Amino acid sequence: MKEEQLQLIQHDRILTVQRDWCKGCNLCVQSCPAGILSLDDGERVIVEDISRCIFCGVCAARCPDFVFTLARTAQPQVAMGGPA
Amino acid sequence: MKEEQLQLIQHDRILTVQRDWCKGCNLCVQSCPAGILSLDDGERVIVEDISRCIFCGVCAARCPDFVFTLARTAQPQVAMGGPA
Amino acid sequence: MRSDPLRIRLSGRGGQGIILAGTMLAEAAMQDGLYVVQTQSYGPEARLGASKSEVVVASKEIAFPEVLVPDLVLCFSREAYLKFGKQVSPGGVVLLEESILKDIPDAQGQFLPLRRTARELGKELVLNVVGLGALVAITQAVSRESLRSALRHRVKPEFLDLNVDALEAGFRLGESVPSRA
Amino acid sequence: MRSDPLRIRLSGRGGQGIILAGTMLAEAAMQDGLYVVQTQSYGPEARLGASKSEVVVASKEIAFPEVLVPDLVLCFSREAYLKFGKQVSPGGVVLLEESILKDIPDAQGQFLPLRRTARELGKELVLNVVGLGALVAITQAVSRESLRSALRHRVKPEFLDLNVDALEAGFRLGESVPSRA
Amino acid sequence: MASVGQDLTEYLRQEMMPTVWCPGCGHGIIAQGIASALKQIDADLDQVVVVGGIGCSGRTPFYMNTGAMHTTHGRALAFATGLKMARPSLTVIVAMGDGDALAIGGNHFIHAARRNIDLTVVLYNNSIYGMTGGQAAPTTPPTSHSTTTPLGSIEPNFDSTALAMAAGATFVARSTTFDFQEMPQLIARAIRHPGFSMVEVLSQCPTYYGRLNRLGEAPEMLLYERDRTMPVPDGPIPEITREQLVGKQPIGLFREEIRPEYTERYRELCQMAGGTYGA
Amino acid sequence: MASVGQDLTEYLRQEMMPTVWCPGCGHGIIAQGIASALKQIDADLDQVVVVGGIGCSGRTPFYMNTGAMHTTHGRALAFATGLKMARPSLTVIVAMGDGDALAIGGNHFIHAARRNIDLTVVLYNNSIYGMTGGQAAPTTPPTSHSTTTPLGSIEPNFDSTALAMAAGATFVARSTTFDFQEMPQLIARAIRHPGFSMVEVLSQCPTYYGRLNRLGEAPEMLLYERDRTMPVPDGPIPEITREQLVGKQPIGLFREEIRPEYTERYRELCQMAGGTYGA
Amino acid sequence: MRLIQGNEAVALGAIAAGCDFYAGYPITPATEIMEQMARILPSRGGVFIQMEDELSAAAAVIGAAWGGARAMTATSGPGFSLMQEHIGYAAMTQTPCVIVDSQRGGPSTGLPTLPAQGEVMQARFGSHGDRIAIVLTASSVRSAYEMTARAFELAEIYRQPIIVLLDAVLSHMRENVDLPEVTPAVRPKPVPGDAFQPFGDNPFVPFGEGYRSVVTGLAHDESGLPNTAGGKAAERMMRALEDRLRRDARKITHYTTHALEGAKVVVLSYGITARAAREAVELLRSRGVPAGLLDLQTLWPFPDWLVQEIAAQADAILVPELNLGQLVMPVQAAAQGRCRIEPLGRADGNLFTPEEIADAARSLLAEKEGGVLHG
Amino acid sequence: MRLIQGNEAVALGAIAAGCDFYAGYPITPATEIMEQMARILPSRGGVFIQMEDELSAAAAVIGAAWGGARAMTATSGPGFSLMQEHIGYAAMTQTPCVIVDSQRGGPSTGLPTLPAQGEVMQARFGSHGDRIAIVLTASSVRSAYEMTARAFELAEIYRQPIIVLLDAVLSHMRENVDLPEVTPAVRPKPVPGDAFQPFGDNPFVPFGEGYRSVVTGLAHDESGLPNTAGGKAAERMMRALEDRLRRDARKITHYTTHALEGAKVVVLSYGITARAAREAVELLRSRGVPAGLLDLQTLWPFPDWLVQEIAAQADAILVPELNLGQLVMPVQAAAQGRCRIEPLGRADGNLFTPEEIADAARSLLAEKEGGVLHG
Ligand SMILES: Cc1ncc(C[n+]2csc(CCOP(=O)(O)OP(=O)(O)O)c2C)c(N)n1
Ligand SMILES: Cc1ncc(C[n+]2csc(CCOP(=O)(O)OP(=O)(O)O)c2C)c(N)n1
Ligand code: SF4
Ligand code: SF4
Ligand code: SF4
Ligand code: SF4
Ligand code: SF4
Ligand code: SF4
Ligand SMILES: [Mg+2]
Ligand SMILES: [Mg+2]
Repeated sequence: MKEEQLQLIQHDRILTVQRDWCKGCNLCVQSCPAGILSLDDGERVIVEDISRCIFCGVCAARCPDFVFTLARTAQPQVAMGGPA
Repeated sequence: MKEEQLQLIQHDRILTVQRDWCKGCNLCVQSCPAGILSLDDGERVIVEDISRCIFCGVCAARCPDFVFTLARTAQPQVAMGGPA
Repeated sequence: MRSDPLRIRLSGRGGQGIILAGTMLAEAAMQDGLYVVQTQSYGPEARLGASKSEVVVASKEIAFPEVLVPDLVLCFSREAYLKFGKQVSPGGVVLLEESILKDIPDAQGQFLPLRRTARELGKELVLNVVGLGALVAITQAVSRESLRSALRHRVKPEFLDLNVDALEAGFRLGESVPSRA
Repeated sequence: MRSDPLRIRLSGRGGQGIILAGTMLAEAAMQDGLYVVQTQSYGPEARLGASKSEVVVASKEIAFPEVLVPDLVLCFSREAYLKFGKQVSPGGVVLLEESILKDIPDAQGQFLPLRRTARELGKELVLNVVGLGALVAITQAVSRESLRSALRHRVKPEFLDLNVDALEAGFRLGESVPSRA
Repeated sequence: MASVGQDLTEYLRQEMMPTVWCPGCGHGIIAQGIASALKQIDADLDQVVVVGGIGCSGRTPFYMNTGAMHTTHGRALAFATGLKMARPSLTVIVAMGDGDALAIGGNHFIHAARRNIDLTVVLYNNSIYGMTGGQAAPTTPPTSHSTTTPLGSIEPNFDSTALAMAAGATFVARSTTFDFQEMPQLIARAIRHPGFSMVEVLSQCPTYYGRLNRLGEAPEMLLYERDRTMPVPDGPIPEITREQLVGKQPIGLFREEIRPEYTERYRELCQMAGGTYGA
Repeated sequence: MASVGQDLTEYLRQEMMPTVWCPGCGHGIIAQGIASALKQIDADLDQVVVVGGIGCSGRTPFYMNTGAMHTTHGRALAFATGLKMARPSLTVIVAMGDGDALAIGGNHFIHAARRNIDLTVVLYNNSIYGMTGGQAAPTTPPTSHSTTTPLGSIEPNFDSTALAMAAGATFVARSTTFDFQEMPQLIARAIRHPGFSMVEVLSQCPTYYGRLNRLGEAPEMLLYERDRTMPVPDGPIPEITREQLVGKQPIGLFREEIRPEYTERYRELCQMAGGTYGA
Repeated sequence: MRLIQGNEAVALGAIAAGCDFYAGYPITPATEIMEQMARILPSRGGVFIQMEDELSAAAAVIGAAWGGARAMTATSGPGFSLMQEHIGYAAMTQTPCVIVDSQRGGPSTGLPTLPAQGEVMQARFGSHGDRIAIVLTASSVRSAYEMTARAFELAEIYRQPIIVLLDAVLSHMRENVDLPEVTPAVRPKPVPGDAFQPFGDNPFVPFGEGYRSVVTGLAHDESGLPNTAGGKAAERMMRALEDRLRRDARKITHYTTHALEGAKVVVLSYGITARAAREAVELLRSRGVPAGLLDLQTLWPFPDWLVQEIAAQADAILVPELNLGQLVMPVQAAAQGRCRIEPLGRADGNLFTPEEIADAARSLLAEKEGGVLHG
Repeated sequence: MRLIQGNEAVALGAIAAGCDFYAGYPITPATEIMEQMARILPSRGGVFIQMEDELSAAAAVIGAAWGGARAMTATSGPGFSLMQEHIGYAAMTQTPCVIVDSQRGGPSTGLPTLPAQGEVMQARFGSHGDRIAIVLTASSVRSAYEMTARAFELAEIYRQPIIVLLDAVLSHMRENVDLPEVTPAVRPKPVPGDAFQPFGDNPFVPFGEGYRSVVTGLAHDESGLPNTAGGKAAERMMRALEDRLRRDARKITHYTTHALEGAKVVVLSYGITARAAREAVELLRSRGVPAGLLDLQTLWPFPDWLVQEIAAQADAILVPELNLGQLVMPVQAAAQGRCRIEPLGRADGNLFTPEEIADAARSLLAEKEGGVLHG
């Protein structure tokens, strides 16, 4: 998952990751409660295992570079009971 | 008593009045507890009756123009029991 | 007008209303249909010591605005006389408040009891208007009617009566002077 | 020296120690008895994007201080290559950190595993010193002894050993390059 | 959590990204806080102007998808005062650095506070001059290192909230970049507040303050922020609480008072004079 | 009475008399207060410099028989800071107007206070700009008239003592020209105080503030001063006392604290660095 | 016909030209402009605000302009020095606004109540970096009114801060004048589309009118955004303005002449000094000396072309100024040796008298005739 | 031989010249001067203080000078604008001190990290009123050291604020240099008697040394006291200084020349631009073009006499500057049409390359030869 911008969708949530704005500061990495973020060789964030994402938005709130956007889809997907 | 600078001596006190610095603001006139100060025709302070002066120094303290100086003489005159 | 341009200098202590007097004189000249420029000394001296206000009146546009040698001088105070009252154009008029004579016995000019007159009217503050009236009566620098109207224009309503009285008293004072120019 | 004056450009991202590398190179040149001028790009770009440090070395006084067309270029990052790595004088040398090739497959120059070498030494921070060593080994821009002494002069004592190792590693890396100029 | 579902895309000027800020700089978190606050109050972005001073913090306006004014060092509040007076319907937010607001700009700071004009200052306090490379600021704590205090600072530092209150500010709060939920909320409340409002946000400058004072990288600095602050209940801090702080900086809302706002007073003045203001 | 026997002749620069001040201006009373304070502390006049800003108050240095520095509008404290740092053995007194110190000079005021540098500010507060002819100052109370607030001021005014304390001043007092005994004593204590000290003196400007606000001539204005103030005991003003003030301004000594003084700290810094300062 | 003071004329000229915002800080001899504005503006719903200093006054004016106001401030020497940073900012951000400087004796606090012309070069070069300056002056109460109004018009046309220089005498002088009607410049209200560029040769759109401009003192291009090419773009825009001003030279150069025809010695003067100069020229002509007057109301951009025309005709140009010699430098540069240029400076707080100027002018011709012309 | 940066050289030059007081406020590209001073001064018992802004930095420097210090500050464009009021104050109060301005792209925030020469005229005319300015500049690290030291010396000799202009490239550039020895100027310690006059052509006596001076920015006479004749006295003292500087012109005008002999086109340059100019001249000479270089280190008082000497010999003078054309004006004024003067300006943050200057110079000669010389 090393595209410049990627979108991770689950339930009614979309996590957009604008990777090319990432500066590799590690703030999200150290804050993600699911521990699924890390930096790649080029010091840019990668989401290691989206299935473990709890869509808590901490990464977005902690990132100084607007890399993450957590939004709801207009049309929620079938409820999957993921953690809110 | 209309000289430019005059000196009034009593006991060990000297009251010097630098009349040409006076601007006629009336502050001393209205503050003198003995009521012996007033302004002349040219709006400058005059001491009407030095014998009634109690050498309290209020005129000096109130005058914004350094007109009055109250000092002790080096050699006090014979004690006359004037008010201190 | 005595000369064209006519150069007038009013002088006195700060607080004696010199600038207002100059302004009224200028306004009167304007109402007489003349060109006029009024200037003034300004600053700390305007409070203390001698200050002045100058008016140049002319029938054509006035270039240089200040008065180098005045045709008419009015002095309200000793300091003003010493600083400004000693220079006048040939045939010019110097008008002095009489008390200056007490301080400077050899002062040269026409002496008038301006302050006394003002006091008699109840407020020494109108000294400037008394002086203006006298000046105009003696020199016909501007018309009396214009000066009256300038006074109405520049003076606060509550003080108008007092000032009109002062002006007329000034006129009378000026008329009483024999050597009327 | 390969040419006189010799114009060298070091470039990379902010934080990659470009300016310090330029300074050490300049100091080494000075110890070699040459005239030297070092300049740098500065400012927000120095933090982000590509920044550069330039060194001109000559046997006589140097007038114009900047490098218009370099004889030697060293690039540590992709952006640096794109901005600064594409221009070199005829016969000039372009030295590139190998990872640039991954991003820009058609990049032109000598590729060296500078970062990998630095990492293997334990701290990627010494990338600049590794690069400097390689550059000097390949181009003989300055003498190795002078460079060693410049390093001792500019590096904090606690990091000296690490940096000396990095420099020697850089020398070796440069030596390993066949097309040694 | 507050942030969930927050899409700030339209609040950010996409074409200016990435920012010039260093990796891990707290300023981006504050800028995000402002964007988030604008969203919380559902601002009409055409009627918002973000005014910045000069400094890393001063770059904020470039990243906001609002009107943007990047002014001169220290004077942002004076520009903002003119702007607000000329068009009182605008929402004006002023992003200033600690040096910007409290060193060169200290006078405009206290005067804007005194007037109680409806501006919102977000004070990016990273205890240092970032933009110029790590010199001491009036917020640099005693003994701290900077490039101009190589042996440690010998100057006491300002408490901007105390200063703002003494000068007359009617909304005064402090938060940190660690407190990512409270901080945007405080900014939103500050914007809504009719009068001069200030939210000081303690921010990390890993590049200079962090490095020169060996506080680690951004993640460690966030924890440092957490540990050197203590939330206090809304309102003036009672003496007892103050004692309990034991050297920690209080965070929270220290004052929220309604007093006549300046453009409102000016409107009344015009009315008195027969004019119509701000129509 | 304190004034008896006070011959201030040698403290005054005779050749500059009479002053430029208007009849009845309170500034002369304050200047006399400074002279009297210098006498009280038996100052070596060769080692005293009185620094003034621009304004009627700023003329004070001309009348003091000490070193005299008449600087620029608002910046007197910055000049004084340089002077004191360069020669810490000097006693430096800074005479500033309310506009001077708190409008254009507000920043230097709070920064000098923050540093706690051993300067003594005597703040001549006549609630107006005297020198330029009666414009509003940051001390002009709301609804007061001035030539720039012809319908009455709509701005809140500063409390300079609150500002000084928030900024870090260690000696803060207020007096009036009515209080001719306390005022010089406070100034003397302020000069003796090792650190930044400020004595605000409420002063009358009969020419502008008095006239525009129909407060009468100088003698009436002195009584007005008496009536709008209330002495309070030394130290911080307790909340209860504050309530008893009912709109009156407290006068007295509000803070007197010993904290490390700036030139002293600088001396220590030099020592640390191996240098000898202020020898 | 009204008797009004120079400073009052400035206020009235501004109001007539649509000024609805004044921010200032008092200073002699400009204060009355501010006091007038404090009286006038609230009654018209305009803004009057007294700021904490001149730095903030200039800043507030620029802020207000971006809030849509026609904004001005007025000051004098010390305050003018303090405004320089922001005058540069206004230039860089293409902000229309007007700054009046009533000159008093300097340097420093100097002679606060006396006239001078010491800011002629500062008005052009006083801010750091380089900018294009438009600077007007006036020698009468009427022209103080007109030039202030004109400054507002030029501010709109060129989107620049326009400076009006007065002096202590003119500021406080009263003359009887008929004030001409002035129509405020119409500001176009474009509806900015996506391709709209807020800077360069484009109309000015304040905040709150539908376009979210980015305003910065950093070098930027027409979009307003600073970028690495900002330097080139900024220079390009400045040069474009310079060109435009050069093309408009005859429209923006305000001046009056007197007796220029056949004049062998020309007094080039401006501001209050031009009044003495005019009397001097009349004096000289009345004595048969072929003297003429050029009274400049536009000082910058400096009208080289006018000087060149005169230098081609006259033997000498005398430049009397209430300073140590300032405008004489561009005059010399423009004349390029084609005629003798003589400075005449004074900086003691007094005006030149007509005689002094006449004497200096006559002696220039006398030297020429006596063959002692030092090129 | 040491490798040092321009800003470091300034600091070292100042220290060598006896500087024991620095007050400043950080700003790119001057900051390192301050940082150096923060490191050096405490260890020598000198004072380093970071002030709240540039206004106060300049004020503190002046205050310190009156406390007996050899004081300096350094800044860049925006800060230099803010210091103007106090530079005027220092001039009026005859306060010896040194102000360094490292020029970056302007106007306004401009191009904070790129070089410019936009303050050449501001250094002369930037403060209100009129003053006499002494302004030095440098084109190498060594001369940055020397000119800073020289500035301290001139400050003592003339009791004036001395300005040193650098630029962003020179400030940050490193060169290997041998720093010459400098002996701090000796300050006479007069024992002021009753008749002592603290101003005018008299020695400087700081506070605390037995004389209670009155220092004021108001116009004053030699006694320091402001009075009604202050205007005349102030002008008299300024003119006396002007005369003294004119007499000392050859002592205070620092410059270097290159290949001037027989040069038909002369590049008149200064600061960082002079380095490209030198290379350009070498290039031209190597191609047989008779070009020469005048590299000025003293910009003000402007050395008219030098320009006149060159104008008498050359066909054309080219004035390349990193601004829109500033120093070219005094050059034109001095040359008085005796040879062609051509400005060459740029304000985009880049240096001129040697080729650009060479091309411009050559084309001047070419035009001349082609007979298209426009006087
Ligand atoms: C008048 C002026 N002086 C100095 C500067 C240089 N300068 C730019 S930003 C800055 C300080 C930045 O510190 P701060 O305000 O704390 O913002 P930060 O960068 O830390 O966010 C300084 C001194 C300037 N641009 N203008
Ligand atoms: C930079 C600058 N701005 C404005 C002025 C004009 N000015 C002189 S004194 C003064 C205010 C005086 O008021 P204050 O400080 O209260 O002193 P006061 O005269 O009332 O004692 C002003 C605005 C100036 N000299 N310099
Ligand atoms: S939303 Fe929460 S769990 Fe998902 S990546 Fe971000 S921080 Fe980790
Ligand atoms: S917090 Fe943002 S910038 Fe930092 S590593 Fe994560 S994504 Fe990258
Ligand atoms: S000393 Fe006292 S009694 Fe005597 S004149 Fe003065 S005030 Fe009056
Ligand atoms: S108080 Fe002083 S100035 Fe006022 S009337 Fe008395 S003597 Fe005169
Ligand atoms: S220097 Fe500090 S404040 Fe500036 S962007 Fe970098 S981390 Fe942030
Ligand atoms: S104007 Fe006011 S403050 Fe100034 S001298 Fe007169 S009374 Fe005093
Ligand atoms: Mg900061
Ligand atoms: Mg006051």
